[in-house]
Amino acid sequence: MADAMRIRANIVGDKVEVRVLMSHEMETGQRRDARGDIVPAHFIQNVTVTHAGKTVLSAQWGPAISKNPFVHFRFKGGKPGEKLTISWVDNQGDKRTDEATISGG
Amino acid sequence: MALAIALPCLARAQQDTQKEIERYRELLQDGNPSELFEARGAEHWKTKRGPKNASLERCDLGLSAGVVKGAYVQLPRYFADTDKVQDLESRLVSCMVALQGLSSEEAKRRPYSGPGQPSVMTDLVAWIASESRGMRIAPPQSHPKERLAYRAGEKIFYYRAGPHDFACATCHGEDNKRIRLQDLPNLTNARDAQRAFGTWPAYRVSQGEVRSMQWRLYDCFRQQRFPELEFTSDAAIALISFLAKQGEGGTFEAPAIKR
Amino acid sequence: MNGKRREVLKAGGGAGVLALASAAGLIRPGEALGQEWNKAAFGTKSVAETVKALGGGSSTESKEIQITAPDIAENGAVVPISVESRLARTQAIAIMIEKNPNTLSANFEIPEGTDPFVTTRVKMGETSNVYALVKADGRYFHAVKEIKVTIGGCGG
Amino acid sequence: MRPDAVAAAALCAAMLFGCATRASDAEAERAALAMMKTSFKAQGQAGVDRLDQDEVQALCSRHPNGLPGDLAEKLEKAQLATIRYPASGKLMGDWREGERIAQSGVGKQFNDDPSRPSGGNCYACHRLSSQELSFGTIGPSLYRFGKERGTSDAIQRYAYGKIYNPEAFSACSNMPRFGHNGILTEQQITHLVALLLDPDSPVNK
Repeated sequence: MADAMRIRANIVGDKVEVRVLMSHEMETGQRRDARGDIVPAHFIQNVTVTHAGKTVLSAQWGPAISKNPFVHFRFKGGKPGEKLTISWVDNQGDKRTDEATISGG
Repeated sequence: MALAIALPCLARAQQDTQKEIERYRELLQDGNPSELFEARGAEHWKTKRGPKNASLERCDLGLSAGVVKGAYVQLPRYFADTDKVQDLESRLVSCMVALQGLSSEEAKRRPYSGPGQPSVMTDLVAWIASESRGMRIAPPQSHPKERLAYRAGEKIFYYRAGPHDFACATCHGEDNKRIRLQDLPNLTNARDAQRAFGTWPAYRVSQGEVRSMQWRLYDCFRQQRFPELEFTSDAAIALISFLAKQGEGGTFEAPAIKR
Repeated sequence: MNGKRREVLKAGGGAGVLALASAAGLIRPGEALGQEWNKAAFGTKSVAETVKALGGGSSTESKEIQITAPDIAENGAVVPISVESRLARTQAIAIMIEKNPNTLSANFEIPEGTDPFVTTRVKMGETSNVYALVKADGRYFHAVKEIKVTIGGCGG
Repeated sequence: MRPDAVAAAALCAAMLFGCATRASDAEAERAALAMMKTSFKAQGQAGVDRLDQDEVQALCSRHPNGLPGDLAEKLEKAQLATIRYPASGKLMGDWREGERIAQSGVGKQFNDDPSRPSGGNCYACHRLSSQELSFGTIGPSLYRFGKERGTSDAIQRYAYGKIYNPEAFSACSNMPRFGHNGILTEQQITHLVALLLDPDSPVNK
């Protein structure tokens, strides 16, 4: 199973600043291994961030997102102590969902 | 006359390149994937493993059994139980052998991570190093073997050999030099050495992996056209002893994020 | 679970199949993601093609879109990019790299209440123009910036 | 621990016994050599014999702050005698080939394919073509090298000789002895001479 994401969600002003790191190879399908064989493409395709039952960000990615992806965005309406849920699914069907608690400013 | 005009322009172009590279480095600081490695390392420390089904929680990294906070910045150091000067990785190997019952070969099987192949050793190093963030680099030099390791490391630093005549000092012995666009720390100058020692281990974006000081030396010697530096070998520990002492007094800021 | 998920994706019938899977309890609510991955868009090889595949006819250059990125990347494997839009009713932000094997890197849907701003990191095979494509009020706008990718290190 | 490592450790311990506080320079050097013997292993094309130093390497390692004048002069003279110029007498090749060689950093590393030609990796240390932003500063800028010096036989011979064996001109130079140590072929060096001197080379634009 994939490693847990590292999520930081902090209140800054009236917004929640979200920074997330995901553990993923993001293989392009063009790299060759030491034996010269093509390493099959393996990359996150869909990312969804929800807060209080509402999607606050959704993304579709190709293999050109860097290994161990990083995303930073911000949204309105979150309060300290509330939960934020982030999910990803990759092209091989692997997936991961993690939760974080919004911390005060 | 044409030259007189051209030269300031060239100088400006070079400054702009440097400035943009600096900006690139700053923009990376916002999120360091080393955190992902550190989180795994903290788990490995507590995980029972090996024939003795034991964790590393009683491993003595120099400050007494189980103390991780601040251990990295006081390594390498002399350990009486092994009668050797050890850096973090060689000490972890000793602990894996003594506490977990692994053979030394098993403990050293995957010293460095690769694509899709995490390394327990690298993860542990990332976490243990992170537990010294913000502290002063202070390797002990009270034991004669610690002093000898430093002096031998210095000799290795200046040792030229191989088809390219390279020594560590070829690239790291003068101020304000760079290779391609990468600044080269002058490891004979305290300020550069403090910064260099204080930013390894590091997440290398070019490789997508955390790399340790052992790896740094292994790969420097590869590019020096030397044969392969063996993981946790005496020469590696001596060189790390030299570098740690050169960096003494600097603030430890690793694992960092680098090109 | 992974095996099941793969089957669902293979069935690939879009929203209908996902709704069915959800009803059958294969995917708990909240796990199912917004929408199908836009395979056509991620296979495109030019900026114009990508705009079409994302549903736009054409796009207009706009000064209301700001790309923050270094002019020179020390390494192409990780190029930090931020895009901020000041266009009213920004709905989506896409990042396109002209000279990559496939143009589209990412497409972020920005719901109401979320700032029209996103930062991520992309791979660049070589020096290229990077486009930020913004969908605002149903129309498409873009900004462009060249990012130079340099060779680095000891070279081996 | 391997038996030879144990032996080395024992050796270090024995040496320490005789020195109460500070290891002497000779002791440190002996310890370093003993450690190096047990710390490297042959890999790919790089055998452990690469750790054996020739006279230049040994002298320069012992004098990190530069050789005393008389030693430097002697070393340069001996190294000058090693330079072999191409039998054809033609020292200027193709600057386009030269640019490729100057960009390439492969060759002689233990993970390199020995059947492929080595590069010179000149940009790692020198500025050459103004088009290449990514250049190092370990060596001097060579931008406009030919424009400022012309293409006389003398400058061609100097450029060729300097790449072939820089120790002949500057003792303990940081620059590899590309010809003398068999990193680059005669022909490759002539391409680099062209990169430096040819008026059409981007170095002189």
